[in-house]
Amino acid sequence: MTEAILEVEGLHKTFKGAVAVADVSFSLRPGAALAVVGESGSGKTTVARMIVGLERPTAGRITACGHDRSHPPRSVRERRRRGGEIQIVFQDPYSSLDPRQSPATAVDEILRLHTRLDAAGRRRRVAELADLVGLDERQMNVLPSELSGGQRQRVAIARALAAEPQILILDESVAALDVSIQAQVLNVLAGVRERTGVAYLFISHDLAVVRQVADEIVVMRGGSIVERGPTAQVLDNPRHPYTRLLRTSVPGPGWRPARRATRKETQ
Amino acid sequence: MSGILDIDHLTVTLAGEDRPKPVLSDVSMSIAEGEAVGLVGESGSGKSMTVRSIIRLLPPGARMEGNIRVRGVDLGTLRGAALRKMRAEMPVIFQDPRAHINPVRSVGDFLTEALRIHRRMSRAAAEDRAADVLDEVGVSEARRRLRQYPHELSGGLLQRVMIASALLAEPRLLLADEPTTALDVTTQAEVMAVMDELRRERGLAMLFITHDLELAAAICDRTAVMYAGRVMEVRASASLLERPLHPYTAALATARPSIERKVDRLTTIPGRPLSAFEAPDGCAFNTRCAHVRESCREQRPELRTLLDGQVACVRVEELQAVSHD
Amino acid sequence: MTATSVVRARAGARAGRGGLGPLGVTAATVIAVAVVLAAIGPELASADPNASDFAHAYGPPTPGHPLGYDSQGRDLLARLLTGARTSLLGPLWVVALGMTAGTAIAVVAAWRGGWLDSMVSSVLEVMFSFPGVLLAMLVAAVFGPGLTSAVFALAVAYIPYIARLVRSAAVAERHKPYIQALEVQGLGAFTICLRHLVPNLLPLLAAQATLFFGYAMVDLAIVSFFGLGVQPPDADWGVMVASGQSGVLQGYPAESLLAGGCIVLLVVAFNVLGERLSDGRRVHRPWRLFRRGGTA
Amino acid sequence: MTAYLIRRAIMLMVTLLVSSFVVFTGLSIAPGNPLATLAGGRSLPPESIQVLVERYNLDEPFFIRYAMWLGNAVQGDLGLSITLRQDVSDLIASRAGTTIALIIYATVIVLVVGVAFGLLAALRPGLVDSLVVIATAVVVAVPPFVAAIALIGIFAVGLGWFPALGGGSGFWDGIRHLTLPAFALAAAAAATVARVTRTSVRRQLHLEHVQTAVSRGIPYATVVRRHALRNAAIPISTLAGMTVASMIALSAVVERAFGLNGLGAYLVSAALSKDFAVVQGISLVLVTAFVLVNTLVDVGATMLDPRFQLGRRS
Repeated sequence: MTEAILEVEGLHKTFKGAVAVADVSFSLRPGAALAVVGESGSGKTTVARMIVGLERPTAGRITACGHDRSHPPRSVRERRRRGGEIQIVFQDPYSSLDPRQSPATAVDEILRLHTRLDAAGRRRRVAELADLVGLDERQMNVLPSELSGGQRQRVAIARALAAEPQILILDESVAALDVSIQAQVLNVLAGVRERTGVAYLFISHDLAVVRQVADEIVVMRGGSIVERGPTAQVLDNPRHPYTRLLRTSVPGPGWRPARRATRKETQ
Repeated sequence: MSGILDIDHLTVTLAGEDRPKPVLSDVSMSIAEGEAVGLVGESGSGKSMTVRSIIRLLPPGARMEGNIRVRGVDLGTLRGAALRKMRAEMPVIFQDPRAHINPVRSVGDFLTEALRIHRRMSRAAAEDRAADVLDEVGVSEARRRLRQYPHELSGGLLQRVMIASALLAEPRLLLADEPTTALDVTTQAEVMAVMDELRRERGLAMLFITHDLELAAAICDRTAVMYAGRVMEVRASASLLERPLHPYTAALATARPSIERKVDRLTTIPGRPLSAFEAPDGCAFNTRCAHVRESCREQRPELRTLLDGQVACVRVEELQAVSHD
Repeated sequence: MTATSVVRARAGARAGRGGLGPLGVTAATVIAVAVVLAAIGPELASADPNASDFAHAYGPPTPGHPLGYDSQGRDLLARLLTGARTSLLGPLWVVALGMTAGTAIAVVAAWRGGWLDSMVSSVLEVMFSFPGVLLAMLVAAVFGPGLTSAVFALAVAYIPYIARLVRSAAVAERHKPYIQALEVQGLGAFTICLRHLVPNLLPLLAAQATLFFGYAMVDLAIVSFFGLGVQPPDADWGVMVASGQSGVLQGYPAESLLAGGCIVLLVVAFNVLGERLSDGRRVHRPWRLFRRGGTA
Repeated sequence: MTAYLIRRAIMLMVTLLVSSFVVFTGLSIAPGNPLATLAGGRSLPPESIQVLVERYNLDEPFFIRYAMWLGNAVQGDLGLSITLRQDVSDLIASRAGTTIALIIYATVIVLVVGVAFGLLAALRPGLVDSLVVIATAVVVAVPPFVAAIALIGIFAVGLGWFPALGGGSGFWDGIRHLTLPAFALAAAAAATVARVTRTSVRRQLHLEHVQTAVSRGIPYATVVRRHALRNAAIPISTLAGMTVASMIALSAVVERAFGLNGLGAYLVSAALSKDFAVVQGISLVLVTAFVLVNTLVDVGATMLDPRFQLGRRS
């Protein structure tokens, strides 16, 4: 078994006394795809934000590519190095891009930061990345307002990959897309992983999408992990009652919504 | 044939920036008493506009052609009090209850307003009714809820309040516009269960709008698929999912990943969903269809009766023959 | 490359279209004309704005003096044109100082958040307790009347208003994914603010600056009307309204009316333009669909 | 709710304390020694100097002086006017009535006229709306002193309906004398309130919850009254309150233009004649009034909104 590329141990986060994440631990191997599954309030997004450094853990340790990142970076160099290790793609394609910047310029800006390529080299790399996520030259050179949600999300993926990260966090990255667009982006993600060997940490509430993307799953509820294991095993034979509930709540052929008389929702 | 709701050749055009913008193009469908019909489509397909046309809640400057009849009454002829009465009998359950319920009035006020105005019920009597229905939709401590304000309730609870307010109107037809899209999947299952159960108990007809083909198929008798402001296919739900006839329906069904198994690559539809105003000549789907022929670009296919429903595709028979070989 | 620039140009044209509208363009034209007149006007006027000739007191228009004379027999046109310069330069300084300081404070507070943000908010809250005109009077009392003290006083008094507006926009922008993506990439805070955050606030800043220019014009004119701002005999529209008041009572309203009319016209123009600019900021988005679930 | 009120009360006290400090410090940072500043550059006889030194504790350190000044101010002793040799408090008391009457009169105009025209424009799209929008766009830009001059020119000099200057005597005569000043003061503020009323009501009418009510078959008039107006009342009252508060400082403008014997006019002449004790005293009174009105309005608007437990709206 290879060494983990991302290691999360005993992660805690409280917001003004309210526990958002409690004792979360997991690890991600190079090139693997791990899904963090949960509903709103499960703490899955907070975990992602702590890993990329947008939120400070109350307690616990995060190690990525052999470097600790539980604390804010101490230098400009360290901050940039972290950028080269983990990148993130967010949910909302409409606010994920600077509205004043064309995709090509946005990717170019990242290349300037992380590589020593000259102008011609950067142009080549921008074209490569565009090809990787399936965008043409015209689309790379218009303003984001001219692009559809799916196209913007591809730009966000290309921009994240420009730093050549080892880990890509996808925080509900396909949740806001139409079904036909979602399928395109999921295929792009599959292709990217095959061609670059980047590892995915896939944050999602959608079990069907998770089945398509991830090798392994951790299921979160109320800030803690309730079940973990290989995707097929967890989805086909869920052990925890909550995972079973999630599984049976998904509409499908022969699905009949059932009223659970035992649990009336209370505020 | 006259059902509880009949939509005939409905075309809706909004006032655009430089020119009028069609959003619905020749939509026809009908719902029988007690029947649930799903309306499925991606963004811009016109499914919400269909609901808005039914309750005549279109943006200013919108033009409507064709007609909509509710139990035989042409809605276009209704004005003033008669229109209000008809609206009161066709409540809409909207997607985002937090935006659709007045934040500065109490839940009780929201629930009893229509009763007090339309039925001239006293506040106390209306509150009794409201509390009963809240209890029915599975909201605990109904009396206390009536005194609370929308911001004090979770999204799932608030959507139940919305459903309760719809049921209080004692309608024959429910209009539901993506009622569970903003909810968590487990909450969705519960809210759907409540809606489904109460609808069947009371024998209500329902027009159910969603982007989720499987959800629609699971709870509706028939399902209609819309694309670019047109109806592409209307079929009995089970057979629509099992054997979609229209290439768009088929593509939509396979584009969605399955919870049962992983595939190497999903079958995708190239391009993005088009809105009615961007639709090409001929079949609206012809720019994305894998089976497109010259004839698809020339003439718009009519909705034809076939098997257990209707389809708008000229190549259905050929394609079915191929897939069965 | 050419293909790219063509596409860019088209994108730019689209962004520009539907921007100001005929009213906005009219307002912008009025302002442009006023600016040009303020710049070259005093040279255009044939008469000396401060030369008085009591023989012409309240005199009607004569050839070469198309607007007539004031109570001291000074040429009204010359005084209006000279007054345009102080009346426009004063607000310009107020807006420049107030916007710069207010924006800087707001962006820093929004970016850092936490205790710094709450402290800045509290300080701004206290600063709200001084109406601009009152502060200007206080400053004039202490440092003596004059345009400079009035400009500084008003700039300071506007800071809380500007900073509060900009702060809420900056906070919203700061939490948008594109800014956070840049943070994750490892870009420095200063670079992100300078290259991304502030440029994206520019439409809002431009609209606010335009609106505040109008307010500053009125407030400075008030201070001058009190005799605490621009000092006579220097021409200024506020001063002219005040000095014309006795004329109004005697049935010679020309001076007050003309100066007041200039103020109103320009303030209307600045208000209209400012409103048009902030309307254009509303980004029209195709409807967004958020699936169930969402973020934790 | 109690916690909120306590927080607002503390905030109010802090704000008043800081503003009093600013008002007091203004005097001390003035060039030259405090005595010269107080004297406003006049040469005073030794006995007057002695009075000033005692009255203002000029031989004490700065903070002690501030504390004593504030202590006296709280007890109603605001010092001595150099020019009139009278207690500032007495001077203020004798002039406050005019200013208060003027502001109340103007407030009534702002609320009645502003809200009425705003509602009219919001509920009658088309010609009526356009007329109100154009008229308010112009009136909003009319500074109170220009409005004052215009009103004097038309209604006093031209038509002779109202007196141009002075305060009048007796209640009805006083009202007559205050009418033009009140309208001059209220004009721009009323236009502002009308515009805000219009946009707030319009915005509410386009909101989803209003559409729900319409889709439920509620009569339009009821929808407007129970939903649009009720919800718009929150932003309207906040802004109307702020506008009324801003008239406190602007009252000086119309008082001066109409030769009214009020606080503001006196503040201006005191500032011009460097009568510092008066400037300090009136500034303190006006700032306190401004802060109080703003706080009351803010608290009131918050109470109107049942969501206020969620914290301050931005």
